[in-house]
This record gives sequence, C-alpha cells and structure tokens, in this order.
Amino acid sequence: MKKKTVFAIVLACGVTALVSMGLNWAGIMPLWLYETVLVVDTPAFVIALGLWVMAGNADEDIPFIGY
Amino acid sequence: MIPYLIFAIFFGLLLLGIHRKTIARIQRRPGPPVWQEILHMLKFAFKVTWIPATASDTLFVGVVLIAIGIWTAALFVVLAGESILIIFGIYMLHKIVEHGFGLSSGSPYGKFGGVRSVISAASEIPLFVSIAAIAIYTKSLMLSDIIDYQQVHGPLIFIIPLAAFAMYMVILSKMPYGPFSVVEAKELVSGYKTEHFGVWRAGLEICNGLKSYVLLMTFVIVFFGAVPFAWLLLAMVLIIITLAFVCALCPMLSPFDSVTIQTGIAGLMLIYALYLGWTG
Amino acid sequence: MSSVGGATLAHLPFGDIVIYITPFTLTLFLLALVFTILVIASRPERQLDITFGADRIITKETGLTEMRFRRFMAIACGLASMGAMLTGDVFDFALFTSLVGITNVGIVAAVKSRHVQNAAFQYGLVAMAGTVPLFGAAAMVAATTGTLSMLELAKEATSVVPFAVKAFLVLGVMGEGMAPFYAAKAEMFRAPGAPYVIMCSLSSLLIFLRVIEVVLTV
Amino acid sequence: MWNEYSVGLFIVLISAAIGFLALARETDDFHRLLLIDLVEIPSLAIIALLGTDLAEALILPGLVVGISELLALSQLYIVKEGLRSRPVKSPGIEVIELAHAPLIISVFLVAYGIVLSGFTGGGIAGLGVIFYIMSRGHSERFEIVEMASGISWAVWIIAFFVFMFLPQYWYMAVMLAAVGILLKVAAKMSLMGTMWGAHDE
Repeated sequence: MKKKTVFAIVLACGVTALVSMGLNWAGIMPLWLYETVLVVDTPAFVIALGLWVMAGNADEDIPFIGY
Repeated sequence: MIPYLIFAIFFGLLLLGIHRKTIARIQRRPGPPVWQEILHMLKFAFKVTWIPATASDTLFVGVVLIAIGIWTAALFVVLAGESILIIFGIYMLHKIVEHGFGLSSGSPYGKFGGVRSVISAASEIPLFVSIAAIAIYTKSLMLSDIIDYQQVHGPLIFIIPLAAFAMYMVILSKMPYGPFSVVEAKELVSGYKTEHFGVWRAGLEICNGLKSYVLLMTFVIVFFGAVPFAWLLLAMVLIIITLAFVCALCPMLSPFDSVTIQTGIAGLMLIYALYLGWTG
Repeated sequence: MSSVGGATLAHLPFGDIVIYITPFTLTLFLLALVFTILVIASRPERQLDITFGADRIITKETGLTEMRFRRFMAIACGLASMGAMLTGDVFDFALFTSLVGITNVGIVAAVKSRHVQNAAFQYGLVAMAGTVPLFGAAAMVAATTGTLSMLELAKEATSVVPFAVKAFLVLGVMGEGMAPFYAAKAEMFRAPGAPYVIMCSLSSLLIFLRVIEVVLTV
Repeated sequence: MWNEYSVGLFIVLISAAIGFLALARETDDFHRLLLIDLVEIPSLAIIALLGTDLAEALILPGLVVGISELLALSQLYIVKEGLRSRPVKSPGIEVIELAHAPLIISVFLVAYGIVLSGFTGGGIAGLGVIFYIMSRGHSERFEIVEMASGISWAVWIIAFFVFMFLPQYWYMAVMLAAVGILLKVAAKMSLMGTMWGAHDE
C-alpha cells in the first residue's frame, strides 16, 4: 500500500474514534455504538500507524526455514 | 473507553513483563526490566515490515486485525457485565487466530505452531466446566448477575474452589514460558509467530497485552466479585506472580504430555461438574 | 435458564422456525461472517517444504480448480455455521451442524495428497456416525417436550429436556462438527490452503460454543 | 414408562449399538462405508418414532443429509483408492422391454401413490417411475423430471406462504403441499435409479 493510503487510514480511524468519544461523552451516541466503532478502529489504527511510520519498501522474502 | 483501552493494553503488557521478571528472579537470573514487553511492542511497531513472498496476504494481515479486534471486544464485554459465555467464546477463538497466524505464512515452523495450538484444544474444556459450575450456583451467566450473587453469598472462590482451579489452569495454559506453552516452544523458532515480524508482531503483542488483562480481570470478577479498581489491579499482579512461580518451576512438557495432562484435568473437572449438578 | 447468552435483542418468528439474536449468538455470527469474508478475499498460501537428501526448498502450489472447489466449500461451511449460530430451532441446528460436517470433509477432500484424503475419509465416517445421536437427540427433544423451539424451551423454569438427550446432542455435535479435533487434525492440516483449513476449525469451534449455549438454555 | 415409544426407542438404540459395534470391528474402508449407511438408518427411525406429521417433515432433510454425506464419502473413496470409472451398462431387464407389464405396474404404483399422497405416496409413485425407467433403459430425458421437481418445489413454497399469510385458505395449502411433496419425492426417487454418474463417451 502507498504511504498516502495508509496515512488516510490512520487519520480516518483516529478521527472517527475521537469523534465517537466526544459524541458519547455528550450523550448523543449510545455506548454500544461507540464500542463497536472502537472494535473496528483499534486494529486498523494500530497497524496502519506502524506501517505509516515504517512502511516496508524492501523486497518480499521467503519465510525463515532454518540455518 | 479510549483511555481505558490504552491503559489495558499497557497494563497487560506490564503484567507480562512482571511475569517474565519474576520467572527470572526465581531462576536466579537478573531478567529483563518489567517494562520490557512494552518496549518490545513499541520497537516492533516501528520496524521495517513486509509480507513474506509465499504468504496468503489477506489472511496474513486479516488475522492480526481480528486478533486485536476480538480482545478489544472482550474487554468491552467484561466492562458491560455481559454474558461470560461471550468471553469464553472469544477466548476459544484465540485458537483460530493462533492457527491463522501459523498457517498463513507458509513457513513450516509457523505451521507446526498452528497445528500444536489446535491439538491442545483440550485445554479449553475445563473452562466449560467452570462455566457449568458457575451456572449451577448463580443460575445465570451474566457477569452482572454473578457479581450480584457474590455480594449476597460471598466470593465464589470459597464456594466452588475447584472451578476456580479449572479456570486458573486455563489461564496458565495461555501463559508464555509455562509448562503448556508448546505452541511457542523454541524447537519451532517462535511457533506460530515466527513469520509475523514488524508491525504484525506489534499487533500480536498488543493482542497479548489485552488478552492477559481481560483474562485476569475476568478471573478476579468471577471468583472474587466486584472490587475497587486499585484492588483489582493488585489482585491481577498477585495472580500473575503465582502463575510465574508455576511457570518457573515446571519444565515445558512435550506436546503429547501436555495434551494428555490437559485432557486428564478436563476429565476430572467433568466429573466434578457432574457431581455438582447431582448435588446442587 | 433464560439469560445464558444475554438478553434477547431480536427474534424473528418464521412459522415454527425461530431465529433469535442475543449478544452471544450475534458475536458468534459476526465472527463466522468475518472469517467467511476473509475466505472469499484471500488466496491460498504456498507452503515451503524442504526436500530430503538435497539442498533444495520447494513450495506446494494449489491448483486453480482445486482452489475454486475448496473455496466454494469453505464459503458453504461459513454460511452453514452462520445459520447454526442464529437458528432457534433444535432440528435446524442439527441440520446446519451436519452441513458443517459435510463441508468440512469437502474442504480437505480436494487436496491431492493420499494422507490428507485418508484423514478426510476417516473424518467423514465419524461425521456420519455423528448424525445418529445428533438427529436422534433433536427428535427426542420433540418427543419429550412437544416442541423444537429453543425460545419455548427456555421459558420453562426448570429444564424439561432430559439430561441423556442433552448428552446425546453434545455427542452428536462432537462427532459431526468437532471430529477434526480428535480424528485426523494434524493430517488434515498438512494440506496447504490456510484460509480454507482455518474454516474447518473455526466452524467446529463455533458449533461447539453454540451447543454449550443450547444445552444450557433448553 | 414402557409405552410404545420407549420400547421402539429401546429397540432402535440397540440396533444403532449393533451397527456401531460392527463399525468398530471392521477395518476395511469400503465395508465401513457400507456399514455406516446401515448405522444411519436408526437415526431416521428415531425421528420416525415421533409418529406425527412433524416426523414426516423432519425425515426428509435427515434423509437428504445422510445420502449426501454418503455420496460425498463414496466419491472420496473412489478418488482415494484411485479407482477408475468403469463403463456401466443399464440393468438387463430389456427382455421385457416390449411387454406392457412394466407400464401397467408403473401406472398402478403411480396411481396408488397419488391416492396416498404426501411423503409415502411420493415414495410409492417414485418406485413406479423407477421401475418404468429401469425397464426402458435410461435414454430418458432428465430435464422433464428436473422440471417437475422444480415446479413441485415452487408449489410447496407457495403452500408455505399461504399458511403464513392467508391461514384461512389452509385447506387449499394442504392440498398444494401434498401434491408438491408427492411430485418432489417421486421425482427425486425416480432419479435415484438412473444416476450412474457422468459417462465419458
């Protein structure tokens, strides 16, 4: 994936998570919906953040099969 | 929820660090600092990453996302006081995640780790025994009902100690460096996580942190009842230290012995549940 | 006992066939759905193998027709497990479970390896034997209580289904869906094609989790 | 305690146990395949013991599942053992091909099946059709049978919806369902004798 796409994912997940936190705090969004958003967002955010900081541009390699 | 989630991840990793440190001290080694697992996670998160050439790409990545997702959901389920069956469903699903980790890369080591993870499925059966025992006494499996029951009758650990033991064994079989951790034995390099490096490994570490936190918290809530937050954390640390003693003093079993012993425990627990059902 | 899987969120009475959703069944359903989507989206991996006696590494390739067949079976397996997760009818549950059994055999049967095929055949035998207690238990539920609907059965204060019948049901599910756990697991996993093989163990696990709920509810 | 149902259940369970015993003692894969079919029958018998119309409705899916598992396993066995498909001849009943007897017997069976209606009727009528087809050789056109089967399926579904949404017309729905399942079972059973697998001409 391109760095730009990955950053877009980071941004999208972070923003939706924060927005739903705010909405939940304000009492507009029910708790279960907020939690659902987090369940979807957290994994994508974490992985995309790592990839964005250090996306691999090395060539693919075969798995380790012993010394 | 976001701050709590982040706290749970870091505290869970800290618990794993304490576990490692305690084992080292018991074995009279200096051991890594207690925050080593957190550093691990951060280090892996920012390393160069790619997908192995032979891997099934979508599965390789998807399984990491699922791993974090299911344990995030598990945390919320515990906090909401929902059915304990959901937690254990997610717990068993972790098997599939390990299996997916191992098989998706095409590496022979990963494959063996995944296969070992699935053949040790017998380790989950004691869990259902403790569920059955709890159901017999509290007449409900909702965590909120279980907490209410304990406020009236006192902690469940004194009422059904063997069920607590069953669940303790289940948590033990998920602990690293323990007698049952055949899935990541060193003859398999790192078992199912051999080929997940960089960000993928960081995701797995996050999942492990959350997993330890959720499992220990469930144990405390189910068998001791609702306790103040500080006491909850303290209880979790104490339990992880006892687990570390077991892990430090027992050698790792061979896969066959591991499965045999787990099946034996499961059988004993089944008899116990039948006995409880008969009398209760 | 009514609160095994949490409060009922919704139920769809479709004649006698009831579909009901609790947090528990919903969670399992979503997991089956996610993995089914994963199966549709991913291509099989290539397993590495070391050749004995030569300094050489080979990869096991999965042919296109084999892949198509196994993917179809895996998707069918996912659909069957989704059905089994949501259904509120004991007989339906038995049917979906046996469907999972057939598709599990199908997923591994297409692999062109004698070991894997042997394992699949043995599993198939166990699965067929499992239909006896499975359908037997469903029929006996109807005979002892007069209904097959789990919601109706859950309404009773004490369990009306005899213990032996419940044990039969669990036995049937273990034979039908769970057979890979004791019959031929390791041999079956020698098969390449991780996304499809995972569906085998996923469906077994989900079915097992659901049967626990069913047994505790009725 | 020992009413008809319990006695029946007891006998069925004993026969199942005998089947399982045989299965455990047998080591040859092919014989186990045959025995497993024998073991399947008690499971249908347990359902049949209900003795209600519900049992009739439940046996059909049970039977279908059992047969499909058996077919899948047989296919697997053939592949596993590397058996080649051999040319299959139709059963040698051509001797009486020109006689009218098969036709008359078939017509009688089909008519009797229609009179019985429902599941059992379908079975008998199907038997009639099988007999007819077997004595004619199998150069028949499957599409007609398939079409009848499809139409009967649709009729059955329509009857189901009538039950759901227009319960006052229940009598018509019952008749539709009876005819539908009669045709369905007859069509399926008539296919049974003729499906020899794909011919590689």
